[in-house]
Parts: sequence; C-alpha cells; structure tokens
Amino acid sequence: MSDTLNKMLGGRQGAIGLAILAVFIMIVLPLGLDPFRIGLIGKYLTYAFVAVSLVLLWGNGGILSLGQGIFFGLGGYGMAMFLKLEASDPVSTAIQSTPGIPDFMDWNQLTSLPWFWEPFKSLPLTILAILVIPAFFAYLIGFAMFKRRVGGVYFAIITQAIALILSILIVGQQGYTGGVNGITDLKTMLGWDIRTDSAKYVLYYVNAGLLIACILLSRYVLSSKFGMLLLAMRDKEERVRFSGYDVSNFKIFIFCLAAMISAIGGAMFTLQVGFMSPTFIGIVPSIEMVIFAAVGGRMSLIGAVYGTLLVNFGKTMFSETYPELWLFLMGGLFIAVVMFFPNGIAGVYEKYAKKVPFLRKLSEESPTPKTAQVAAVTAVEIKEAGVKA
Amino acid sequence: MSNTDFVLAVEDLTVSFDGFKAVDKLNMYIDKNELRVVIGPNGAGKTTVLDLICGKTKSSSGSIKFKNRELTKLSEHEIVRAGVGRKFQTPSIYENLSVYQNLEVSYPKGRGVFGSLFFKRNEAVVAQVHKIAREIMMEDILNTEAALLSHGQKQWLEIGMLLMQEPELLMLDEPVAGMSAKERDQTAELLNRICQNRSVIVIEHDMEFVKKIAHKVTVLHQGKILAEGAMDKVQANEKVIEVYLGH
Amino acid sequence: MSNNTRRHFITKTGALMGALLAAGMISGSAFAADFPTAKVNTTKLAVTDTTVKVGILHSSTGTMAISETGSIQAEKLAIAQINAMGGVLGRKIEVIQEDGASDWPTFAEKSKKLLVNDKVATVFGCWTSASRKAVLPVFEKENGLLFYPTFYEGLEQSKNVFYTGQEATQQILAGLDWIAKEKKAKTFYLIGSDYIWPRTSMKIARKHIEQKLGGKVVGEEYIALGDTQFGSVINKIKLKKPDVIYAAVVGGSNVAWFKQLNAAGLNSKKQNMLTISVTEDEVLGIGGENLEGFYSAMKYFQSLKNPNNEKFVAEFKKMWGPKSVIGDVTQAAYLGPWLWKAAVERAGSFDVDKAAAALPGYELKAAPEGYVKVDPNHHLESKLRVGKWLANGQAEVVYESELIKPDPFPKGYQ
Amino acid sequence: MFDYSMAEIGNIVVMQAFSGLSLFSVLLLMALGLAVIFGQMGVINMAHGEFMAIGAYTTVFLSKVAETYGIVNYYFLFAIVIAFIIAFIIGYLVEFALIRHLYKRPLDTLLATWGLSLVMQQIFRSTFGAKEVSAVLPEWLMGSFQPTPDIDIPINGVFVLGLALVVTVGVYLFMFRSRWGLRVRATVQNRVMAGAVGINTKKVDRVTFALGCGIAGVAGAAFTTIASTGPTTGSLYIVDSFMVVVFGGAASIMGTIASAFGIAQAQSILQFFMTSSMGKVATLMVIVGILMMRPEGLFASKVRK
Repeated sequence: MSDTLNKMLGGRQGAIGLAILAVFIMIVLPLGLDPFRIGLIGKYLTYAFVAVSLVLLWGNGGILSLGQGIFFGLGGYGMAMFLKLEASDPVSTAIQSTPGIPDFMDWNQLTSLPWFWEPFKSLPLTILAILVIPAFFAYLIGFAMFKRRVGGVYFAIITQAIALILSILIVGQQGYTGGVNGITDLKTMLGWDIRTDSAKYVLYYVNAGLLIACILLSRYVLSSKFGMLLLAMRDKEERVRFSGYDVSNFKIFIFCLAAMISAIGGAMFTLQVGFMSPTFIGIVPSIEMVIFAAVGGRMSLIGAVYGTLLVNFGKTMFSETYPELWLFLMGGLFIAVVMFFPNGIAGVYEKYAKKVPFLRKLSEESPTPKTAQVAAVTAVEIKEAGVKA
Repeated sequence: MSNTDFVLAVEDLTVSFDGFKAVDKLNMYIDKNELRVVIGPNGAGKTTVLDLICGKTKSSSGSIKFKNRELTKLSEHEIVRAGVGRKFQTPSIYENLSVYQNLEVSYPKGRGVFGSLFFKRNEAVVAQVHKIAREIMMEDILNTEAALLSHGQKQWLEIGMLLMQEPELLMLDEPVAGMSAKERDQTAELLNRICQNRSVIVIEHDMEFVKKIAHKVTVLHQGKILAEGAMDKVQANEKVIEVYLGH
Repeated sequence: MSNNTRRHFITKTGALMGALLAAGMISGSAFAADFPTAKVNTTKLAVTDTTVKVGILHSSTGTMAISETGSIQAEKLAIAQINAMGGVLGRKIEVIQEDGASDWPTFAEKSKKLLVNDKVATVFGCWTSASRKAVLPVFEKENGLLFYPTFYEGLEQSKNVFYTGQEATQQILAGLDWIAKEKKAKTFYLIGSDYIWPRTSMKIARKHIEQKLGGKVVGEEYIALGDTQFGSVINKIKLKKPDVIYAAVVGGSNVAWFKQLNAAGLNSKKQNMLTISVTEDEVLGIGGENLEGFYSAMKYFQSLKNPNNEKFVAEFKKMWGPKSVIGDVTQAAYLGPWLWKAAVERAGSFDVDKAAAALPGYELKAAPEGYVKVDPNHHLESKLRVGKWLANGQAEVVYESELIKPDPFPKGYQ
Repeated sequence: MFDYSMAEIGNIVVMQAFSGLSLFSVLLLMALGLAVIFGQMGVINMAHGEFMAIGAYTTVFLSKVAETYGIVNYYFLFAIVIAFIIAFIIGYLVEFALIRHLYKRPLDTLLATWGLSLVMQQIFRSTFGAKEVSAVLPEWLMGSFQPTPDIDIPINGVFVLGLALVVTVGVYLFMFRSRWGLRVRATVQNRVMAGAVGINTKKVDRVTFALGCGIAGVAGAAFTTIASTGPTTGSLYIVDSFMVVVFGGAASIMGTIASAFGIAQAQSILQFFMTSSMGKVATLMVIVGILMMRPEGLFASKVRK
C-alpha cells in the first residue's frame, strides 16, 4: 500500500509540488480573493480537469484529441439534466402547458419527459451516468480508431469532426437538449441552493478536492508500468507492439480515462456556473483546452493546473481592459508555446529551478530512480535544443 | 501440409504491393536451435520476409507456421506472445527510458492494460533484467538513459529486450550494422550463445560476420530463393555469384 | 470615446436637447443636491454625489461582434446625450464596458462582475437569447437591472429585465396579416437558422397562417448555424412554389442565403419574401442588390420619416462616422439608457426595485421609432413596420401597424 | 412527390444535379490548397480558412476601388489574381517565420497555425471592422442562365465550377508536369536524397506552402460571389476542408477530387430529403464512419511502409 501511495505522490519532489498546489488553490486563493473571483477560479479549475486529461492523453500518450470538449460537455449535460429536472417541479412550472417538464421542452410541444431523461431524476444514477457515458462514448470512438491504427493528425481531425457533429445535433434537437441556449436556470441540488455564496465555497472545495484526486489517480497511472508503456508507445509504437503489447487497448484505456476526468470537470462546471450550453462541445473550446495543457507543460499534471489558471486569468484580465488585444495575445500564446516553450511552465521551471539553491536541494534529494516523467521531459528538452541549434 | 518438427515452416508465401511481387512463392524451413542467415542483394525481399513472419505486413497468400501454429491470421502482439521476437534494421529502443526500464518494459508480464497498471517490480523481474543485462554486457550501465548509448550498445539493448521475452524464434535485421570490428566479434559470440536454446534468423550483408555465425544460409533474389545450404556451398554457387557480381 | 468625438458631442447635444425637451423626453433638469446620495441609493450601488456607474455588456469580439457593435454604439450615444443634458438625478453616467466575447459563460461571469464588484446601477446588454438566458439567473440572484435590446422569441418575463425590442408575436402577426392581404398569399414556406428564436417564431407563424389566415405552410426548413450552402433548399422551394417565403436566417448563413437565392433566379420579381432577420446592419454583408424588393418586418427602419429619427440618425453618424447604419436592434438599444433615466427619475431613486417598479406605464413619445409605452410585462408596446428593401441598402416603409401590445406568453400559439 | 408533373420533377432533377455540382466545386476549391499543403507536406494548416478570408477581403477591397472608378464589370478576374498573389506572399512569409521550424512536429503545427488563425481574425476585425462586408459583383456574374423557362442555373455557380476546374488543372500541371512539381514530389518522398541531388528543399517547402495559401486566396475570392465575408468567415470552412482532404486520402489530388464530389453529392441529396441541418449531420457522420473503416482515405495506395 505504501508503494501505491508513493507512486501517487510521485516521490518527495512530487509530493512537495502537489502540496504547494493544494495549499495554493485551497488556502492562498480563497483567503486572498473575494467571492466573485473565487467563483471564477472555481470555473477555471473545472477546465483544469480537461487539461489534466490532456496531459495523460497528449503529453504522455502522444494522442491529440481535439474533442475533449465532447466529454466535458457530456459530463456537464448529465449534471445539468439532473438539476433541471429538480428545478422543473410541477409547482414552479405551473404556467406551462405541461407542468413538471423542463421549460424548453414545453416550448417545443413535448408533452412528456423523453425516456433518456428519466434516469436523471436520481442523483446516484446521474453520477454514474456522468462517469460511464463519456467513458463509453470514448470507448466506441477509441475502439473504432485505435484498432485500425488511426493516430496523430487523423485522430485529431476526426475527433474535431465528431465534436462538430455533436454540437450541431444538440443545437438541432432543442426539444430534448435545450438547443443553443443550453440548459439554464439551475437552482438547487437535492434542495440545497447552489447559487449562494456559501454553496459556491463548498462547491469550490469539492471541486479542488476532486481535481487533486484526479491528479493523484493520474500520477499513479503514469508511474505504473502502464505509464512507462504510454511514453514508449508515443515514441516507438512499433517496438511496443513487437514487445507483445496490444497497443490499441492501452490507447483506448487512456482515452476513456481522459474522457472520464474531463466529464467530472464538466459536471463541476455546471454546478458552479449554473448552466450548460453546447458551446463547450464545439471545436473552439476543445482546442483552447489543449493550449491550457500546453502552457502548463504538456508532460506535467500539476503544470496543467497552473497553465489553465494562468491563461484564463489572462483572458479575464485582458478582456476587461483591452478586449481587442485579447485575441492577439491568445494567438501569440499558441505560437510562442509551441515555438519557444514546448514544455510550458513546467519546462521553464525544470530549466531554471536548478539554479535556485533551495529548489535544487529539493530535487537532488528526491529519491532515485527518477520518474519516467522527469526523464521524458529532459529528453524532449534535449531534442528541442537540437532542433533549435 | 501436416504438422512438422520444424520451428518455422514458411510455404508458398507471396505478397504483392500494387502488383509488384516482393516475395514470390517462398518456402523456408527453420530447425530447432538453428541459426539461419538470409542474404541477398538490395530489394531481394529479405526484410519483407521478416515483416511477413512477425505480422507487420500481411501476406497475399501462403502460410507461415510457427510450431505448427498459423501466424498469418494473428496480429503482431499475438505473434510475439506466441514466441517470435523481432529486431528492426535501425535500433528501435525507447530513448527516453533508462537501460533498466527498456528491459523491464519488455518483461513478458503485465502485458494487459490492467496487468500493467498493477504490475509490481518483484525479485523475479529484477533478476531477469540483471541476467539479460549481463548477457548483453550492459549490467554496469543499467541506469544510463538509452539515448546516450553508442550505436552498438543500442543494437545490443534491442537484442536484450527481445531476450527478456524468452522467444523461441528470434529474428534480427542487420544486427551488426554500424558496429566496430570488436563489437562485431562480441555480437557474433552473443549470437552463438543465444541460439543454444532457440532458433535465430539473421539478415546480414557482412560476409565475414555471416561465416562466423551461420549454420545455414539462404540467398534471396527478387523475392525467390536462389540458393540454400552451408556457407561455403552457397558461396560457390554460380547463380549466386552472378547475382552478386554480375550486374 | 476619444476627446475629439466627445467635444463634438457636447456641442451637438445642445441643439438636440431643445428638441427632446419639447418632445417631453426630459422631465425637467434634476440636480444632485435635491437628491442626496443616501436617499437615492439605499442598496450600495456605485452612486456618488456626482456620478453613477452603469454597465454595457456586449460581445466586441467573437462571432457575435458583427451584430452587437451597433448596440454598443447606440447605448454610448444615448449615455453621452444624457450626460450632456446633466445626467441622471444630477449625476453623470460612467460606463463600464465588458466584453462577453460571444461566449455565454463569459456573459454570466461578466454580468456577475458588473453587479457584484462594480455595483453598477443598471446594465445595457446581451444580444442573443443564449447570452440573456445565461445572465438571467445572475440578474435575478443579485437583483440587477438589465435592458435587453434584441427582438426575440418571448416566453420570458423577469422583474429584473426590460425588453426594448419586440417579442415574437409583435413582430410576426401583423407582418403576416399584411403580406397575406397585400399579396393575396395562401402558401408559405418557412425557413430559419436552427436555434430557438427562428424555431419559436416559425411555430407562431405556422399557427397564425393555418388558423387565422386560412393559408397553408408548404415547407419548414432549418439551417445549421454557419452553413453556407443553400442549393438543395432552394430547389425544394422551387418545387413547392410558395406564394411567400417567410425567413429567419441569421449570421453568415443569411448572406449566403440571399446571394444564392438571387443567383438561382428567385429574385423579388418572381418571389415574395418576408424576413424577420434582416436589418440595415445585415444589408452591409448581403449587398443591397441581392435584397432589392424583398420585405422585412421590423419595428424600426433607418429611413423612418420623423424629426426624432432624423436627429437620431444624424447624431449617430456624427459620433460613429458617416458610413454607419442603424438597424432595428441598434435603435432599441438606444432606448435603453433613456428608459432607465426615466425609471430612476420617476422613482426618485437608483434602487433597482424602485426604478423597475416605476417604469411600467411610462410613455416615451419621442423615440426615433415614435411612440412607445412600457407595458407591465416589461416589454414595450410598439408598432410594426414592413420595409421594402432598395438597392442602396435602405428600406422604404410600406406598412405601419397600429400599436401592438406585447404578449410574451401568447395563448393559442404555444 | 406525386403532386408534381413529370416536367417539374425533371426540372428539379436538373437543378438539383447542378446544385450538387456547384457544392462539389466549392468543396474542391476549399480543399485544393489544403491538399497541396497537408497532402504533400504533411503540415496541418488550421489557418487555411483565414487565407481564404484574405482572398475574400482582397476582392471586397478591390470592388470598392472598382466602384469609385466605375470599372465594376472588369475587376473581378483581376481580383482573383491579386488575391492569389497576396495570399501567396503572406503564406511565403508565414512558412519562413513559423512553419519551417515545426516540420518534425505535425501536432504542434496544428496548434501554432490555430494561434495564427486567431491573430489573423483579429487583424481582419481591426482593419475591416467586425461587420460583414460584401463585394459589389459585376453584372455578368449575377442572376441565372435559363436553358428553358423553368430551369435556372446560377451564373455564379457556373463561374465557381469553371474556376475550380481551372485551378485543379493548374495544380495538376504544376505538380505532375513541371520541373517545380518534380522537385516538390522528390522532396516529399525523400528529403535527404532530394537535397543531395541539388534541390533546394527549403525553397521547395516555402513555395509549396505559399502555393497552397495562394489557392486558398483564390477560393476566398470566388466565394464572395456566393457567401459572406467577415472576420470569422474562415472558420466556417475549416472542418469541411479537412474532411474533404482526409476523406480523399491525403496525398492524392485525384482522391481530393473524388472525395469532394462524393461528399457534395451526398450532402446535396441528403439536404434535399431531410432538413438542411440534419442533412449536414448525416453527411458528416457518414464521412466519419467511413474514415473509421478506412482511415487511410479513399485513394491511398498500398505500399510497404
């Protein structure tokens, strides 16, 4: 068991990094910011789930999904359906032609709840659906693609097309989905008002806790033999195959896991923001979420969280003061990260932290053998240096 | 054809790419503990034959039987698990991992998704890694990152990774390419050692090296077998001389 | 706003003030001293002795920037005019502008910022229904005030929102009546972009056509947002030969729709069309030559002939350049600040509850569109006009209805 | 369907066939530039749509100029050439500044060009305004051609179809019949060898990329006749463009043509019998389904890898 724990914490250095992150998001930010800003951070942290999933999938597995918004959206819609049913009790919807169903269904002449909404009357079933449906969907996509060895660019483009299809479908079937407006006006969860400041704080901490749990789970996966194989597959897929591994199964698994983590983020998003809309399933948010991971460092789980916070903070700040400049900055960020900082914040940290005596001491004392993750980051850096030279 | 004692029986094997027959009705039989060398000019189809056996390329027709089990219908990882190991022409190792990790990844346990998630580094694994590392003369550099190895060491490491799987048939594509004379000698010794309890197919151009290791030699030309037999006989074969020197 | 335009403005507004005063738009100048801050602001809004903060929340980036820019400009114009006249209860209006970036969660986030952090007294903003739906819970929870300018599908009424555009029945019914009579139309083909506003509008239109006009709907078609290929749709229309096409296509699709319709030979000489989604703003992208002879049903057209409108158009062009055009929503957005000013002055307080309670029943007689009256359901009683598009991108008003009461939850149309 | 006479149905079939052809030409024009860049160089250019917007804005700008000089009837062909040149030059610069550093990292190119597309969109917005604009078209491009009184064939559709064919033949001749094309193909197949025999592979890359961008510019100019021009116009086309190229099998120009034709016919027919938005969804689903079965696309040849 202690071995498992050690793997999750990622050795001493990993444990310290995680502790700093936990202190930062659970103590420093809540103390330093007003409730409004905390609400924002809470929203950003739900995106961080997607960024973490992309570190697993893209950074370590080399699989770039431009459709992570699909899973974020599925999780978010699952939660939104539950909350909407609770908000649509017969009393508060008395003015409708059919009281007791969500308002948008009534506007679209539906007279009874569609069958696939039924399970979402129950919270346990909703939570199950939030975890299982995205994973199952990912399994279907992954099975079809990875078994036929669709990878790289093709995978990226096809996931993007699927995101587009799904968002057109949701917009088009508005009687069942709420259409382009999404599912809005969510109020309570089991009678507990999710819109109050105190509820926001509770949800914030639940969210932060879940995020850290997801990072621990991801750490465990990455430090197991699975993680080593993932890296191996990214760099030499053929060799892994000819070492007797069914590469596609590994890819399917990591894709499903990434989908599940993204879906948790989506569900927490709905809870904190109070609605869900099809804009999250589309192409643009899916690509933006990739940049969160890239800014943080595509190999670093913790970096992904910082990257998400940094980009979103920048977006909010800049769009308050210089809305016209924001797109330049965002676009420039994509280019700069790819060209100059391929390992993002984590890469910069790795490079310069060694020069700070205190930090150097920390990393030197970290127990050997060094984790695959660190090894890979350095190796990529060596390669980059080669490219630049 | 019925069951045989051969470890590998290749019969009527054909593959064509857009009409061009890279391998044409090939028949080849490998004995237990045999070390076979396949030679032939460029484009003769040598690498393609290995690709066909290990499943990288699917045959157009014909059969490949390994210990009387048909391989043409199996996928790559199933063929590996059946006991066939394959080394590629250019060293194919995980440069980002250490020598130790390279070997450990190749250990034939924890090959499933969940097996790998809960795989534990126990004493059997450590012992096997050290045993193989000794065999390939790399026991003292286990913690070195593979990217930093010399070209020859990379070739050995890849052979070591195959040995981790305890294959019954080992296929090596140009194992001494890019090696120094001393390294070649060491590799020859290594190959002679490891074919004690398994069969080995080697593709090689270096005739001196072939002489040192080959039990039997097969000469391929335009996807067909030109000659087969002991090294000195093959070297004396007129057709072989013509192919190598004629054009 | 640059210094230059501001100066411009102050000198210009002097002239306008007289006209507005005469028209009864201003209830008399108010001085801050008569209204001590402690009294007019009991809910800790951002009101000082000399200033009051308000928010403008539209998309200045992203896909919706195309549409929302006009609203921002109109709201800024109205605010500048009000300030030039001495402000509201003697306080100058300070604008905090936020960008919703065409992204609904961003709208929710920014509205919360405006209400919670900036404590603005009111917000002028939103364009799409989706953005309004996203901010609505925030306004209700934080008890803010929103003036929403776009014509929309109805089915909503909130104590925190005033809807200065028309709801669906106001825009649809009279227009259909007119064209059915004028063109003796019996068969209609309904086409819209695939989202809630066109779908709700078409639902109302279909009921009206089938039940009140005794006509027939021969086709109903929805286009994915952003789709630009209409070949097959146009062929379907040709097959059905409707008397009238009733259209609510939006955005980039709208441009493609008209260009391809014309190219397929369905111009206004051969085909009647009444659209509820083309204002002067859209004409820029579509091109007047592609629209010539088709009809739009709106409550406002830039070409409306009345002194208030002519002034408004002139002022707008002074401030935002001679090439700017003004569409229905832009005019409705312009009403927002004026209505808010009236609300605050009638209530004698900036408090949201008091101001909101004071507004219903208010008659704004000198709006560019003419007389409007705030209904108890927070929508405006207004007229509907049908404009026939000319090649120069302006519309000739060919029909003007009586005043129509707003009815956001129309019985018999749901 | 039985409420109509045979003649009416016949007319609709003719016009429907043309609208399929017209969609084919649109998809082909969109995808050709991408087929050159993605198919030949393996670069994912997410800013492809923005290069089309460059062409479109060039046309709009020139139409304004033409209007002031009263030469609206003549400027359009000229505008297409200028659109090509401007997009070509910008593409050339982009390759030099950005793309050439990323050849070994295709997924990273995808992200960098996405960033580029955001920057370009904002440049359009700052320069030309957020609103959509329209080019004034010459008389001869407007209206329809009527072989019989009941059949209308849109002239702009015919024009786009013609242009698509001209550009396709041009690309074909360039790639397969010219010295330059030979160099491009040699570089694609074996960069080191091509370099060794004296081909300036860097220059080849740059010209190939710029050519792809130039073709996108032509497409953008042509599309001003049928659709809108705004800062985010480009993003409407990007997924469709990639679908056509990938579906056809990346490296094959024949494949791109066939796939544009197939997708256009499918979409055109589905949209006739379903609602337009569901027709679009059905088309995309069929493409994704087929790509899952046959990931290498329709026209990839089987070779030893």
